[in-house]
Amino acid sequence: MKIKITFVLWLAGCIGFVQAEDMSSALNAGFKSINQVGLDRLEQDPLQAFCSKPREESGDAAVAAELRETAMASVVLPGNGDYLGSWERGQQVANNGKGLQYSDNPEEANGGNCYACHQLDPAEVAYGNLGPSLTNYGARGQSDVMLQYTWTKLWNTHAYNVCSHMPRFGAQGILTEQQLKDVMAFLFDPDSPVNNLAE
Amino acid sequence: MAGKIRIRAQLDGDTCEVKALMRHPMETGLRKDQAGEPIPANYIEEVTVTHNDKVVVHGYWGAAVSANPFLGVRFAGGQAGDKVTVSWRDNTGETGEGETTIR
Amino acid sequence: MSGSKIISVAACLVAAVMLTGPAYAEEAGIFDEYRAMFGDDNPAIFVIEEGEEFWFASQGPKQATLESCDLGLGPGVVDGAYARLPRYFKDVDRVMDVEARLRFCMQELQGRTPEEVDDHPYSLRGDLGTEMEALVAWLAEKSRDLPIAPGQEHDKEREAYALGEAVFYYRAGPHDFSCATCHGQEGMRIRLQALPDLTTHEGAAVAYSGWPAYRISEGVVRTMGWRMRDCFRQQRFPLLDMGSDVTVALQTYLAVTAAGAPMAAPGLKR
Amino acid sequence: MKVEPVGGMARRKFLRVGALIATAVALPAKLWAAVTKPDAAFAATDLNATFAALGQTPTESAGIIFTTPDIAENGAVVPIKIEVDESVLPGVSRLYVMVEKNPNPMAAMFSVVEGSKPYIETRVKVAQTCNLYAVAENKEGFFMASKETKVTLGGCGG
Repeated sequence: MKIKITFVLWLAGCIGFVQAEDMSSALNAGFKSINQVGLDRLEQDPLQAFCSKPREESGDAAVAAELRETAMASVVLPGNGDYLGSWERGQQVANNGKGLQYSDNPEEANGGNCYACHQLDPAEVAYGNLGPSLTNYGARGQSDVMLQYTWTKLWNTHAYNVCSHMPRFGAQGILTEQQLKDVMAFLFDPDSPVNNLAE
Repeated sequence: MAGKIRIRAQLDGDTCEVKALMRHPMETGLRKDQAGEPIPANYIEEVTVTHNDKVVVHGYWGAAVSANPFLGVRFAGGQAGDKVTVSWRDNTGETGEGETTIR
Repeated sequence: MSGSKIISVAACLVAAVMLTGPAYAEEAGIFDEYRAMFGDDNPAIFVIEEGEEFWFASQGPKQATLESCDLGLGPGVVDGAYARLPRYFKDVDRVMDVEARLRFCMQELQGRTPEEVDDHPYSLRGDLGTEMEALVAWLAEKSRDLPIAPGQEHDKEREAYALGEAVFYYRAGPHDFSCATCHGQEGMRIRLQALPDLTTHEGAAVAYSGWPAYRISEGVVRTMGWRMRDCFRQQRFPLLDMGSDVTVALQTYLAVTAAGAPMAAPGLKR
Repeated sequence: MKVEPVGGMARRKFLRVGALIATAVALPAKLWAAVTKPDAAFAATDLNATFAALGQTPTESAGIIFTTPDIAENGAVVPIKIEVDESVLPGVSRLYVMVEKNPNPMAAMFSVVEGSKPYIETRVKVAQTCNLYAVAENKEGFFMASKETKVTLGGCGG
């Protein structure tokens, strides 16, 4: 699906417009499909289109609310109500930055690359800061409400923050349900190094 | 552009400081290219630094020395204008040599 | 090593290879000690020389050199040309960056096919470098210390800026990433890698002035065009085409934001 | 599925590994005959085997001043510097660099001819966080200094 959007850009005292059609044709001419990655990746869904404005511009509040609702409705909770898998496997998912790049083998499991943006195990020094620190996440509570909230953030973070930078790990099929459970365990399990403050 | 070496040789009191940068891939033989084919081992195995044609430091290297290798050595007795050379031979038999004068 | 010695060593290097300034000019922090140990020794010096050799090498069906290539300051003028790119070129009626222009000159002057020129512009694993990387390194060296001054007078140059900014914020793909996801805020990093905020002059200046750069993790010189291609790979986009309007537009957006800052390439990067 | 190289399957035609390196000068097959390469030490796959191949496990010495970064931005290139305090450790004729967890720990060996300083600066590959060793040899035997260098995961992880 293609969304008609207009970018309003100020430049040197005059207004430049990049029409959606111009944008689309420039992108389609500027990229080549390669391996498993086709030009369909360049098409935006309504949420991506809404969240592609320069940062000083905010979008329409009613549209934002609608997109949040759509995001919330997309969330699929684990069938058996069991949120927690293996923290050891979750740790691997958090460390793995591969998946869905044209340089990746599509037969291998995708990673979550959590460390790119978040601090988790306090012993790992190579963590990014685009997202908040999640060290000692388990201490935030282990209630069903907390589990469901965290699952929702992982599945489709836009349910809470419409233009969050975080990928929609569930909604976009980046991680499997089992991988999400494993990441949940990495966050919540008292034995997980995320919750090990001895360091 | 073959087997190039950049050499600087400078006096610091009675010590000559030699710094050399060599153009070489230093392939371990353990890597694969993007098509999955192994990239053959290709690394400098032997390096010699000479001062006026006399060996001052000699090295044997494995593939763990980094690509485009850097080597810094020091020796005594050099004079401004003296000749300093650095030469290498890799595991495939290729060689490279560079020369400079002490500043 | 004493300070005066560092200066004299550097002066010696300037004379020898015209390479000035600290080779490793990036954000400070946890890797300061590591970076300081590199001193002034940047293997890019080999690549710069190779680029010069390529410029004067007769190649292609016409067995011609690139000596009469017009990079915007007139045929054959290389001094300062890189810092003035991207810019509008009347002969093709479009804005070009350095790679787009070199690709054009290789075809026009040397008679080489687009297939050959585009075959493998950036090093693959196991390569020591490519012709494109070497030429770009040499041309950047010829603009060292000169202010970044891309064209913004022609309508097409301004359109390129506007397109570049729009692409910069364009979120797409399975991960919903845009350039701005990582490069739109100050003080951010991925793992331990500092991310310049490319929406500010300071951030754009650091980023734009330092490419092309010798990348120690790969042992080759990488260009700004490659940097953008590899960012898009990690954004989960398809393959960014070298010299395409999107690449040129993004480089224009970045160069205009960085305008006035001195070029400091080829640098040394992770 | 086989992942294709970026830029197509066409074989690299320029500056390929080895292609750049033409034989510019005719040098003898060996550059220096005075010391033979300790092949067994270079082929050893762990540190103890490397020491064994050299004939002795080195003893710690404060006479070796070994500089490596505490944390490296990239394991492909880790700068190292070995200096020897000759008042503590005189007559050093050989220096060795070892990286504990590399497939072959021995990275380099240097013979220092009399009149040269027991001083080496170079850059080595470090496969993972581990100890690096600087070993010095004189008539008394083998001595060492070690230091850990942490190798971090870089960039976007992909």
